[in-house]
Amino acid sequence: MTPRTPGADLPEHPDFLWRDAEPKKSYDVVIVGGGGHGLATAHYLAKNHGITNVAVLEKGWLAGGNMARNTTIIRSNYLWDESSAIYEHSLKLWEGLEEDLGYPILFSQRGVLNLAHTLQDVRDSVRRVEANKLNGVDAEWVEPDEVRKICPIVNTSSDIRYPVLGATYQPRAGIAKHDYVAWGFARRADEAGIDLIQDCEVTGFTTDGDRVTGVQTTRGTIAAGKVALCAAGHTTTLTDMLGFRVPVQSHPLQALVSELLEPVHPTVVMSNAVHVYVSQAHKGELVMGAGVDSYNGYGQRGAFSIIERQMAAAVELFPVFARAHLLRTWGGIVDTSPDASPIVGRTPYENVYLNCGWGTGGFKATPGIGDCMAHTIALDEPHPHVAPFALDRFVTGALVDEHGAAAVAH
Amino acid sequence: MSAPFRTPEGGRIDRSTTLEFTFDGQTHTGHPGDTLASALLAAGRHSIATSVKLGRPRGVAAAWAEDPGSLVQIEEPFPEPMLLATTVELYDGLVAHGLPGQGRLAEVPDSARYDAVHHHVDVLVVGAGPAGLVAALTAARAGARVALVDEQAEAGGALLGTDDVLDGAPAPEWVAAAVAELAAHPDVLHLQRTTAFGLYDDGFVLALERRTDHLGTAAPRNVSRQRVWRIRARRVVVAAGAHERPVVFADNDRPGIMLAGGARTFLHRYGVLPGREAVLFTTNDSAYDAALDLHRAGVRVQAVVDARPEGSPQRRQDCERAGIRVLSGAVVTGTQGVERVTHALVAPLAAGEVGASSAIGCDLLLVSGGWNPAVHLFSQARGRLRYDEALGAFLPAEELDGVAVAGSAAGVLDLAGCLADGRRVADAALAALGLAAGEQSALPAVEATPAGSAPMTLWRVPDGGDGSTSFVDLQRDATVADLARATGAGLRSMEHVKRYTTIGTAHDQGKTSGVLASGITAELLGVPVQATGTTTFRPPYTPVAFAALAGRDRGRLFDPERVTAVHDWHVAEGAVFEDVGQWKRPRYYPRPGEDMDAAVLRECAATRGGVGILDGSTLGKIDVQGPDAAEFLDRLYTNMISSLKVGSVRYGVMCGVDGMVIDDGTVLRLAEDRFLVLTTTGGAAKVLDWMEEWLQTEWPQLRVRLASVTEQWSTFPVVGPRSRDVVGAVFPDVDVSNEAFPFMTWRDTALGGVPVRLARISFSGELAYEVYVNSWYARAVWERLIEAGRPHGITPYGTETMHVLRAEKGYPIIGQDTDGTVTPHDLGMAWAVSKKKPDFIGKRSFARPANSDPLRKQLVGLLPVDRDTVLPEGSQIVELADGGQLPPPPVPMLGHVTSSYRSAELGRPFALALVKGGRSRIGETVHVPVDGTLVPVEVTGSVLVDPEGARRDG
Amino acid sequence: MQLIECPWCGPREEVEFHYGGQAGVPYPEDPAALDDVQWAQYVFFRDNPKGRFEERWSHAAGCRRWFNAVRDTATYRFERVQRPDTTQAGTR
Amino acid sequence: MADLLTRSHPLEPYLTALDALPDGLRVTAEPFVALAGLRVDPASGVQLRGAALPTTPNTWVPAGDGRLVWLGPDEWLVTSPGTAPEALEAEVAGVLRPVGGVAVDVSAQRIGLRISGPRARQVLAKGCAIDLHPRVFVPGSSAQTTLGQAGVVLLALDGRDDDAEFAVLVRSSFAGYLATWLLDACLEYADSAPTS
Repeated sequence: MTPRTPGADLPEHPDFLWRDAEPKKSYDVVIVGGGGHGLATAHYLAKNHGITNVAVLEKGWLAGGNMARNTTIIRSNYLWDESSAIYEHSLKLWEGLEEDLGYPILFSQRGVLNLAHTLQDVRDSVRRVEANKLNGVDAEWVEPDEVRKICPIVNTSSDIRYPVLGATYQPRAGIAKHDYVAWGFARRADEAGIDLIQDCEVTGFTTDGDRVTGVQTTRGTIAAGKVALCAAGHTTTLTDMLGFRVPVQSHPLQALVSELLEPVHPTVVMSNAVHVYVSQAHKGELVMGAGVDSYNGYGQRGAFSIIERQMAAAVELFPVFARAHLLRTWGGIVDTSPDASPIVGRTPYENVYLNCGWGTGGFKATPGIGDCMAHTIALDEPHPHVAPFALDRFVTGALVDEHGAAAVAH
Repeated sequence: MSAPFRTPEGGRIDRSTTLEFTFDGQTHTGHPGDTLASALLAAGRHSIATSVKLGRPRGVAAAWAEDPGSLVQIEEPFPEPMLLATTVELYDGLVAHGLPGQGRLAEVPDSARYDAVHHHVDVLVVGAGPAGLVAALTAARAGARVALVDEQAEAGGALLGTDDVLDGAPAPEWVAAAVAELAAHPDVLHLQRTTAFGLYDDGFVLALERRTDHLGTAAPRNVSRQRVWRIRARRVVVAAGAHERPVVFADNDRPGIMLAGGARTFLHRYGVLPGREAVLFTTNDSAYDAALDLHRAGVRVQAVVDARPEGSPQRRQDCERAGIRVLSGAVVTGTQGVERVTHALVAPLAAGEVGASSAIGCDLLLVSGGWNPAVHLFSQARGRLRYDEALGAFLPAEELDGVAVAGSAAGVLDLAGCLADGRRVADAALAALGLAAGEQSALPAVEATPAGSAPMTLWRVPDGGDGSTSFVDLQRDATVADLARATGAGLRSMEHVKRYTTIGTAHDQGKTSGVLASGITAELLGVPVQATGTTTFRPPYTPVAFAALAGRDRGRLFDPERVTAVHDWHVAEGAVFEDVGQWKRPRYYPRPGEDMDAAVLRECAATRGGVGILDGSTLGKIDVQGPDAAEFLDRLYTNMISSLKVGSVRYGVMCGVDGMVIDDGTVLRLAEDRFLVLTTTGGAAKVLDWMEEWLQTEWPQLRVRLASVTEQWSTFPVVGPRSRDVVGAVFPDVDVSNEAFPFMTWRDTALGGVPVRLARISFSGELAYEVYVNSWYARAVWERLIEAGRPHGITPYGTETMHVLRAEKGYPIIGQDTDGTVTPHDLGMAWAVSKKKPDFIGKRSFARPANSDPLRKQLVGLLPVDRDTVLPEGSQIVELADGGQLPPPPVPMLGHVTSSYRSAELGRPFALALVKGGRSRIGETVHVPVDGTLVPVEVTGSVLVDPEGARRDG
Repeated sequence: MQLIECPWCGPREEVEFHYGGQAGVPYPEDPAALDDVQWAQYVFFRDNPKGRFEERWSHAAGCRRWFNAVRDTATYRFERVQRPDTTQAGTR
Repeated sequence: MADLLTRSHPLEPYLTALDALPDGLRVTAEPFVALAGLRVDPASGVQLRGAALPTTPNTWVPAGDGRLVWLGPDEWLVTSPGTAPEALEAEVAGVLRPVGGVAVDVSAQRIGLRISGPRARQVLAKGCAIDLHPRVFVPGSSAQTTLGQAGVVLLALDGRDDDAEFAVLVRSSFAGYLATWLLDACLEYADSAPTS
């Protein structure tokens, strides 16, 4: 028998993950949404605040939404202080997460390159790097020859349509195995006695004045002391039931994967101008994200023209990818906000807490927002890291606009 | 080199030609019509690859894309990772080897060409098997526009692997006639080697045509290697056939273990004996044909092992007549052999209990657990599936609008039924299209399938152990034991089980393993298979090369290059270009030995000291006409446009509804009811769309018409104290004096009968004239200006110098000095925000609390105290803690450097920056970290050159 | 990849169109009369239903005309498209 | 300075290569053609250069020495090889002003290409998503759509199966891109394989 191909298999999952729980009559905290954010919130409620009379309601299968569909890029090199603070908080938790969860989440700090292709890209990149440094986030500006050293397969020649003029590089950034992360949180929450309730869709809320007293579901009404909304792209479906508005729009976001390949891509590369972001996951497959479809959509699918454009960009930037094969494409539902920043914190209901609007940034925020949401729910006051992302910023105009300057999505 | 397992005759290969190829370093031969797999089997080689986790030998287990076993790496003529030997057509010079799980990418770029073609049809038929051919013929005869695509090298589908007789002749003859008839219809597109890999909305099907792969080294280089067909069909007929389903048992992964239908195909299509001594393990009648055909071909069939208690009385007779032993109510419980199966372990199965097993020697173990209709495309199109108990398979559960499934893909498993179903589905499609059926000949007569016994659904044979060698997904080395662990871990959803075990995630995306996993999981959970269901089918049906999807959009064609009418002149003058959006703009014109700094200092000095010229043709230009044009522009610009006089020019700023600056530019009033609006280069399309959106959707009552004239008018700013001399010389009919032609006015003139417009607009603070001319004449006028400028040392300059000159005057570049969070007030342009107008886009947002925050960032100038450091653009600005040190992170930031240059005029570097409360800090010293050192800089006003504006009139 | 029916040009590929979000959100008569909350509603808040949605589209790569559509955001199916001049109000 | 200014065509650098295209396909640059964009209420019923404005979407009609092309419900393009750009705008504006319409000289905004020959449809189909079938995109048809990644106005001039002829109008700044695209799309018809 020939030896195993290095990296071609993954660590075993534990023998037991979670109970397929039946809903109880009542919980201190009901978390709507059994994705990464909901499960992480549950974990930190138990771990940091000893709150375990908690239910996580999932309308489908646990972590089957964006958590199962994203490209797992983890980084904290965001422009604005508020953004880098929450993402860096999250990155620090990622760095200890494998131990915390006792689960091989395959967090691989292989670094992320954000390529610059125009002079304005370069200005924006340097601006972001300098801000990152002052905020204590590891980041550097690297010239094309350094880009080639970090990732030799990037086409850094000057004769392509949009030559690489340099890149920002965050060494501590990387990727993790999304299912493993979700299941790690789920298992810990389950161990703490938290009920993870699947195939349980929320159909309405029972309210008393400015308090929510219960959550109506396809598996009966569940009384709730506090309610956390962690439903990403489906958030407005819930807030519509509650009768308040949240400025998020749900769009399809597609991703794709290749067959297993010998290691060629040692890091993570993202390019906005040429629009491609790609890493080579642990088994050897290339994992790539495509662009967001322009229209609102809950179909978990998008236009193939976006994939085709994505492939053109990939082959342009990585000529060696030419004969790699597209194995599978899929789509998620991203909840985009007007300033490309999340919306977290209080709602018009005093015991309902909101967490949405992460757009394409949700996965990397998972531990950080889980911790901050748990704090916000337990202490009934927004965690300092999420305070700037309150709903009322759209009224005051104090946005955290990551569109223009950050110029980096995903 | 020999091919001992090649039959003496038969098969659809061209024995008159011999092809040579190399596999795992060994040279073999084959013939045109072979696949890599059939040629290797002919050479007696079954073991192809080693499995990804366990390193177990794996062989050819099927004859086409459903094969989970024969993963290979192509090395020559060009490296390509992970293909199935069963789908690689053989060609001379092919070099390949078996894969241990991971493919290898070529280190060198792929020089092959790829492209795409759009095609429109009434009826698209996917699959040229019996059902598909009949459907295509039926539609073609009705005069419909038809496309027929099939993934294999030749039409026929399942018929290529049988000895069926149609209309009294061998199947291939009927297929050939059908193909010939289709070819005679002008509106029929028939593509072989073309895989429909994705079915999307509104009858949109993507199909990959492999055009030259089979030619190997002989492939012409100017023809695309692969082509993506983008087919729009009013009706889609999916006749993609069915995949035979294995039965899981211990050590079911050994080379020599093959799906029964696959073995039959190797015999009939490729003239290959997959072995000498065979055992057949089946749960249904169809597989008996394989045993009998192989028997006739000289293979000793040791036994037919039929899991059904009664087996199949009818087929048993056929076997006994041929002297083949049939064991009913028996199963294969395991196998022996390493590189090749040597024995099948056979035991009786009664009431779910497996008895004692005995070994039967064999080098070929045929397996058939029934058939899985290829519902992939139907499912991709969001078609719901239902589990069919009788077939033990998932079938389309609904009619999809515009998509019909025919033949074995719909669960019809006999030839006569498939032919009839093809006709039925095509008739329905024609009816839906309102097309008359036309002349239709009768369906071919076929021998009725003998009455048989119902199939039995058997997912796996209990192996008495933990199932750790009972493979469900060979490509992932995933076993029954893994499924048991997954359900034991508490998982109930098939999606979770798939992720836990990785079943169905490999190269074949679960073509053989998917339904097995559902069935076995249902067993383990004690629920109906319908309840577990399948995981979602996703495009592509089979893997597609990245480059094939990139198509023609590579290299220079990746994204359009937009150029001005004078581009070739810039190239000839050695300009260095900058990408601005899709435009190529000259950035600077280096002279021999000059770097950018030197060139830009020279260009700046020459322009402020004499005269320079810029190709400003990329500026967006919009013709705005109509009685309400002025009113319209008043609503969009922050300042008043309606008060502008005909013949005059005004600078204007545009904001979004959120009050943030989105664009700026000058507006020329050409007439009472006509304006020429200039936008930034990057903003041209956005601004026109912005204007159209408001006009059409919000103010349709306004009588205003918009038109882009960006390319119509080439624009050349002639800038500097000597510009008057140059412009006056070229346009003698114009009085260029300040009195006759004051600042911010325009004049029309002509040159050689060609209308030319001149405008006194300055983006540098210098005396300047912008020359507008129909782009037909742009090159000529540009050269006239250069010629007339020579005596004054006219210097062409690029975007870099333009940026320096405007920055010295504090003029912002939208998108560089702004980032979508900046208001006109932040830019110090309160003067450009009308107090008179009741409203304009963005005005209301100025009144929000955050807009009156004293700490808003404002545009100011920065002067490095050392008079030497050029602050990198993007640098952050900080205040020092007491003691002159940076406080520990997070360090509060005051803002950032938006523009920074070395100024020839000032003899020192300077910068523009957005700084919190910046205007109130003028005179203060703040600091900018640059490469680890803190550079002290003085905050100044944003206008650093000629603040009193003395130069603009020359 | 859908075919979208331009009310003028007929069915065209999805890529030829520009999405304009929710329809029927007119620019306020008198923005100055709105308080910050009301103004924010106009600037930033739009419906985001799963299912039937009245939207604005523009045939950007064709006749460049804006039109209204009713589309299901779950299935992406267009129920109907409509020329703005057949609606009384503006199509925002 | 009465001497005439020379005109330069964006496709000049590509003409030799386009001339060398293999049989079955001809791509030629149209000479300098005056173009005017016009916007007017379709109900105005104006006649222009002897023709009524075509109100059927995606059509064009002959008008004078050129064409009238439908671009939108109240938008048309008028072409004239034999009129000076500014003269064409003035002429059309003269007709439209009384009925509240406007005209804009866009002569240099777009340039024209002729694509003809038995392979013309095949080549266009490589970059154009609309149905060019001779029974669908018949002579007199027009379409504003995309060819490759360039926005174009496509006109069917001659519908003969064996020898179709199309006119393509493209923004001048995209002309080089489109020519490069066409040359690339035609490469497979070259007899000798180039060393790419």
